[in-house]
Amino acid sequence: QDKVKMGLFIASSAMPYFIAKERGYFAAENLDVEGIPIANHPLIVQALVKGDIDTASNLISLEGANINVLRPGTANYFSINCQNTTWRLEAFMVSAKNTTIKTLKDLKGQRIMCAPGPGNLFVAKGVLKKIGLEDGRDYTMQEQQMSNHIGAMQSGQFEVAYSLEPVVSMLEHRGIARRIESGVIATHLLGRPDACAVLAGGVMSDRFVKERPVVAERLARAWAKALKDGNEDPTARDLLNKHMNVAAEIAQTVPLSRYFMVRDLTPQQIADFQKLTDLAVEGGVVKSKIDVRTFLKRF
Amino acid sequence: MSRGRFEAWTPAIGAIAFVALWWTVYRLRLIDPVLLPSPEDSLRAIWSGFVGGALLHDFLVTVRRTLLAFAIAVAISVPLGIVLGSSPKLYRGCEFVIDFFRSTPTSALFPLFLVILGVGEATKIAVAAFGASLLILFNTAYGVMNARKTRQAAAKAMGASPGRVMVEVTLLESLPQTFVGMRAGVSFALVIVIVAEMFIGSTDGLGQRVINAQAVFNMPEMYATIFGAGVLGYTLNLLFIVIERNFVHWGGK
Amino acid sequence: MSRGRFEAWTPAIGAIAFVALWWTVYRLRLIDPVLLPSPEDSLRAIWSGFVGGALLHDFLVTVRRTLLAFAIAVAISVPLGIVLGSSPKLYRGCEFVIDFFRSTPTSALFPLFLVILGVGEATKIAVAAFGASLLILFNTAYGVMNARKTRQAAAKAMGASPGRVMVEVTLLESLPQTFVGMRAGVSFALVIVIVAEMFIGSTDGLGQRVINAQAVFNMPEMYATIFGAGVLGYTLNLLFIVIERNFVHWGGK
Amino acid sequence: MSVRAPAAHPASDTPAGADRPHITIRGLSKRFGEHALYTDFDLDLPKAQITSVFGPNGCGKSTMINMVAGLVPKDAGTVLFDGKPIEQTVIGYVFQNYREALFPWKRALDNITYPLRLAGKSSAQCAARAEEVIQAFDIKFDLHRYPYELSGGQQQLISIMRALAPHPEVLFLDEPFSALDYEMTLFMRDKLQDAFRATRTTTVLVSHDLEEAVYLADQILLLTRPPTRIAEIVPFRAPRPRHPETLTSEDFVDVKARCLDVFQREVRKK
Amino acid sequence: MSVRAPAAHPASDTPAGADRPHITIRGLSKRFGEHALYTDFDLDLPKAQITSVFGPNGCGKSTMINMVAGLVPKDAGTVLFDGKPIEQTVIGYVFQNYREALFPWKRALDNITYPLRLAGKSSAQCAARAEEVIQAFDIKFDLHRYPYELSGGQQQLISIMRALAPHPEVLFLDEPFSALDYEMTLFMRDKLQDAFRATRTTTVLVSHDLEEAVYLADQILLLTRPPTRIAEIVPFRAPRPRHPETLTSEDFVDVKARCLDVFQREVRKK
Ligand SMILES: Nc1ncnc2c1ncn2[C@@H]1O[C@H](COP(=O)(O)OP(=O)(O)OP(=O)(O)O)[C@@H](O)[C@H]1O
Ligand SMILES: Nc1ncnc2c1ncn2[C@@H]1O[C@H](COP(=O)(O)OP(=O)(O)OP(=O)(O)O)[C@@H](O)[C@H]1O
Ligand SMILES: [Mg+2]
Ligand SMILES: [Mg+2]
Repeated sequence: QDKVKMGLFIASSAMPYFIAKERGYFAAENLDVEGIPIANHPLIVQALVKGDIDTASNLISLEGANINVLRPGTANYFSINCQNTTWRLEAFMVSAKNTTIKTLKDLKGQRIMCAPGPGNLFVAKGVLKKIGLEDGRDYTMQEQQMSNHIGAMQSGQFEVAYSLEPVVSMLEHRGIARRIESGVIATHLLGRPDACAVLAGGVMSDRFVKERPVVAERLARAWAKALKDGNEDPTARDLLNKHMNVAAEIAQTVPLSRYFMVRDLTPQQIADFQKLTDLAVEGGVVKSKIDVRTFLKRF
Repeated sequence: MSRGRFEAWTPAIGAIAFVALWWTVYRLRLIDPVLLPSPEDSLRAIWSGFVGGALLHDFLVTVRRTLLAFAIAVAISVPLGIVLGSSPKLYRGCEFVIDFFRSTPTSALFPLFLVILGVGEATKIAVAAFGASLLILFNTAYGVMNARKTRQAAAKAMGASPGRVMVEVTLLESLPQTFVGMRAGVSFALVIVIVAEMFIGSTDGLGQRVINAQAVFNMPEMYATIFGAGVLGYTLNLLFIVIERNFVHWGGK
Repeated sequence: MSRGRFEAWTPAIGAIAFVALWWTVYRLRLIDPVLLPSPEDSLRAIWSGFVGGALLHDFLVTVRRTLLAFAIAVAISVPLGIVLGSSPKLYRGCEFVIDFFRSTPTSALFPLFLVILGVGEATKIAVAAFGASLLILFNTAYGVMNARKTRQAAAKAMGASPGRVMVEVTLLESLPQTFVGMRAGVSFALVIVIVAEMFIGSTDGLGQRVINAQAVFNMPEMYATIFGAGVLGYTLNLLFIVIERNFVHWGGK
Repeated sequence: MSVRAPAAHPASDTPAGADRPHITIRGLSKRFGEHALYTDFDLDLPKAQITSVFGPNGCGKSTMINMVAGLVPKDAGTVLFDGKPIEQTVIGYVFQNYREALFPWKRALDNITYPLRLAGKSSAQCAARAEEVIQAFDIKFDLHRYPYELSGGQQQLISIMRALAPHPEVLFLDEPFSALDYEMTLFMRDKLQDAFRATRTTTVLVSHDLEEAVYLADQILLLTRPPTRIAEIVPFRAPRPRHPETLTSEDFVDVKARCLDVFQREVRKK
Repeated sequence: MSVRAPAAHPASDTPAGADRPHITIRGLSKRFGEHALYTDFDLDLPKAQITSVFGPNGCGKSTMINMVAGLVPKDAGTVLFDGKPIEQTVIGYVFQNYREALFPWKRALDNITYPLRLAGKSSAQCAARAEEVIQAFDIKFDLHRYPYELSGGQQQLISIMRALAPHPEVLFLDEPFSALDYEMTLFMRDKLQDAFRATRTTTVLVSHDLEEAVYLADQILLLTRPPTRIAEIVPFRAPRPRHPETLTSEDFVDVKARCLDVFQREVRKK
């Protein structure tokens, strides 16, 4: 068996790893894949650069783009998680007690809590800007760790949030908040409700691909099987609560992103990815312009 | 109840008062019960966690890491602290580095440690050992610097070599302060191990448990785990209190 | 160079050695330069940050929070430490709570603080004050417990009220240790403020800067900010060293 | 200038209120571990007199005056000063370990005035009284130094001056001259006597110098080895002021011989 | 049993190698702040003799022997022991503040044997030597207590025993009897003399008791007030062993009077 080290960011987007592991897809390819949980994306990038891991199951695309600008070839995406209004991974939420806010336009004058990190802030602000609301003038926004979203909403410290799954589902499920609009990146930033907003994907380091091309290929094959299950087999959801910190109460209903192997992406989807990356460059969260195709790897 | 018995119980008073306060806050609904569960629920979560074995396992993993990190820290920084403390000039030279790292959040240094040590088990232990070292070093060195010099002079007069003076006099002279440092150090090692388990990523340990419980908004479980960490910290400290009370009998005399 | 001048420079030696080590590691490419930038790049980032004003602003915000938190911590915990230290029995009673919270990662307590104090500025300061308090309290109480009792007896014999004995003798007697506690405390307050800025929603401060720099993988900026935090911590400590050297002249005599 | 109190009893050279007890000790008990030091110990210390305490090392002299002054907890027993508890009494105390009893954070001068400040005196009053004491003791070294910058004898002097500064009602002196030089010891004895004549402060003096103990005392309290009891109380009624010549007086020689006798009998007892 | 060294010089009652210097002090200087304590101070301390140092409080006795023993840094000057530096010399030292010089973490007995352990003696040897010293000093109190559980005098005794235990080549005693009781002081003087007769250890004794200083000394070093110089070195050649009768011998009275004279002249100088 060939040993492969895979960095995991423990969230529902790491699902393919657990599917492949539990269902023996790795073993079938004679791979011994060790999943190493790493608690934040910059550390995953670091581990890739240093070679502590060969691959990662779900690296945020923003981080990927950034490191590829700095050091081309560090993070090659071989699978992509798409989200949009169907595959709804993010949403603007409003406290259940509030009855006046119905659409994004009603957010004028609100204090908004936002998922943490410059990427999320940039997206949330960008969406509201498209609606015609200006940060500082029409609303204020503050980032909060995801783990605080439920508490802050429940205790009334914030009425409005730009939040991510599975917190969004949890807020709804517990009746703490309701959705104003989801899939806002696709709708407002990319311009189409069915656009592919790439937030994360599976990556391999250049070194891994170059030094062990066959292993990489076998990994991709196992991965493709896992993606298929993730997309089509509802029983895969059983793994969510078991491994990925998704509360049991919502594990069966929480929306998941749609997984694509890079080879299956349509030109439109690649263009969507490019557009989002370009916007991020404009927004200052990706250092400089980069062609996403330079770090997309087909198997 | 005899007086001796009563004294043995004083340490428990704090714990009881603490749980009582928690319970009162809960009862009076001062904080939304969804956010702060009742002590009963948390204790029940502890109980079932220990019986089920999952919490027990995480607990033991964290204990192991903490003790390892602490042992490394003591082995390095007590001798170093004594040497540095014996020469205030030398200490002033190193002070920048010590204070610098004491004042930088360990979580901000995780990237650096990961770069040096990789993502394995070693990093968590090393980073905790590093943090604890600084505290112990700092306290030991100060203990030595503030210790009265007469006894060191006495040993020197009796012909003790500098090494023996350090071990047999300076060390003991500074021991009350060194104990303060070690207690601060063991708590800090525990804190960093947990933080590392939370922020570096881990498959086990109390820190990972806290963050998982938090992610699924299982508040009883989260507080149960935090409570477990706190009790563990207190127990480790208790060990030192007992050692200190039996060993440093001359403090304040 | 005169000897006096040389002595004034010793503290800088540590800093210089530290930067030299960094530079060497960088030069020898022991660590991928993408992960560990050169000191020059980081210092340039500091410089441009200060000149551009953004870093300066964040720096000042963090300083303000730290000092506020520290002031609150000292005001609460020095008197309390003296009172508790004067009565070891009382201290044993509270020890559980002190050691408990000292051993729980502050970041794990953020949710609790957020629930109680909300997401505003107050939380960051309160949580840092809380953490620093425990350290100062612990050190002060130990300083009092380990202080020789003759001087307190002397003051008592002269008819000093218990209050005056505490303020005019016990406090001073335990001052060397209290200073150790305050120095540990100010560093810790800084650490927690930064961590809070990292993890509790914040729009400014060094912590937020670190995490943002990290998120966009801007390593020079990140290390520049961490370096800024470390230097800030050292400077705060330096203040205490100077005060201590001028004030606690009797330490070790 | 003398160490005379501004508002003291009229000086008189016969003991005023002689033998009227000032300090009454009843049923005092103290043990350390299994060793009983004092068991049910009774003692009266007369007002306006100097009582010298003389006894072998480790017999419990320091412990006794520490307990009387309320500095060491008693296992049992009561101590009253003119019927009042210690808290209501102004005392002066010179510790046997004078080094550890001075405040190293205060200059020598401020150490001396500390009890005056405690009594609420103004800076001017403190300075005046300090000047008085300094003059009385003819101090020549720099009082603006810190205690740890002084020699052993100098520290002991400061300690004595601090005890005398606030015009105490009762004065406890635990081997107060042990570190003083030859000349200074003689000088201090006389100064102490002067101060006593002026103020008639009830004084308890622990001394290992029998000559000194007798020379200064109105009565000498002789203690046994532990378990400690009173071996004898020997009065010495020579008129004050006493002079070096007193040392050769018949009375003095007698009393001293008597004390030595009792002491040696007690010390050599099995 | 005596405090005799197993392998010492043959006991003799005339100073062996008299006046041959053992300790040579040259050009010693020490200042504290602006105060110069010693400037270019020279002194020879003869081998196998007891030198008593006598001088007013604060004249620098403790500082001098501290510097000689290498415990306090000299500003300038050299001190040699038979031509060797201090590091190669076994010394015994009794500190003026004996309380702070004992190790509170060791029991009294272990304090006494500590220098023996330093010299690499076995437990049995330590125990034997300790027993010897205990017998010699006729100690009756419990040596298994910690120093802080002992009275002042008891602590001082331990301190003296510790200094004598390793058969030092040079013995420094800084007011070693200041806390001892009457009987014990007399007893210890004689014990010290016995030990000296047996081993001829070069001894430097600081004492404020002139009688004691002369009684024990082969020569008395009289110091002036600071800036400190040698006022005079007075020899006292009475044969050893000296007895209480020595105190009344003509020679003794003369020497004592001479010392007192010089001392008082120096002390009273401006
Ligand atoms: N650390 C110091 N700083 C300043 N002055 C000092 C210091 N130590 C000692 N002195 C001064 O030096 C002088 C000599 O002190 P030393 O202790 O040697 O005197 P001594 O002869 O032993 O007196 P005593 O008989 O009282 O013990 C004193 O006047 C003292 O004030
Ligand atoms: N903390 C303690 N623990 C145990 N024993 C003690 C303690 N303090 C004092 N003792 C014992 O009590 C006895 C009396 O001590 P104390 O100091 O009162 O004697 P003293 O009469 O003042 O002697 P000295 O003349 O030597 O100063 C001594 O035998 C001593 O060993
Ligand atoms: Mg005593
Ligand atoms: Mg001296």
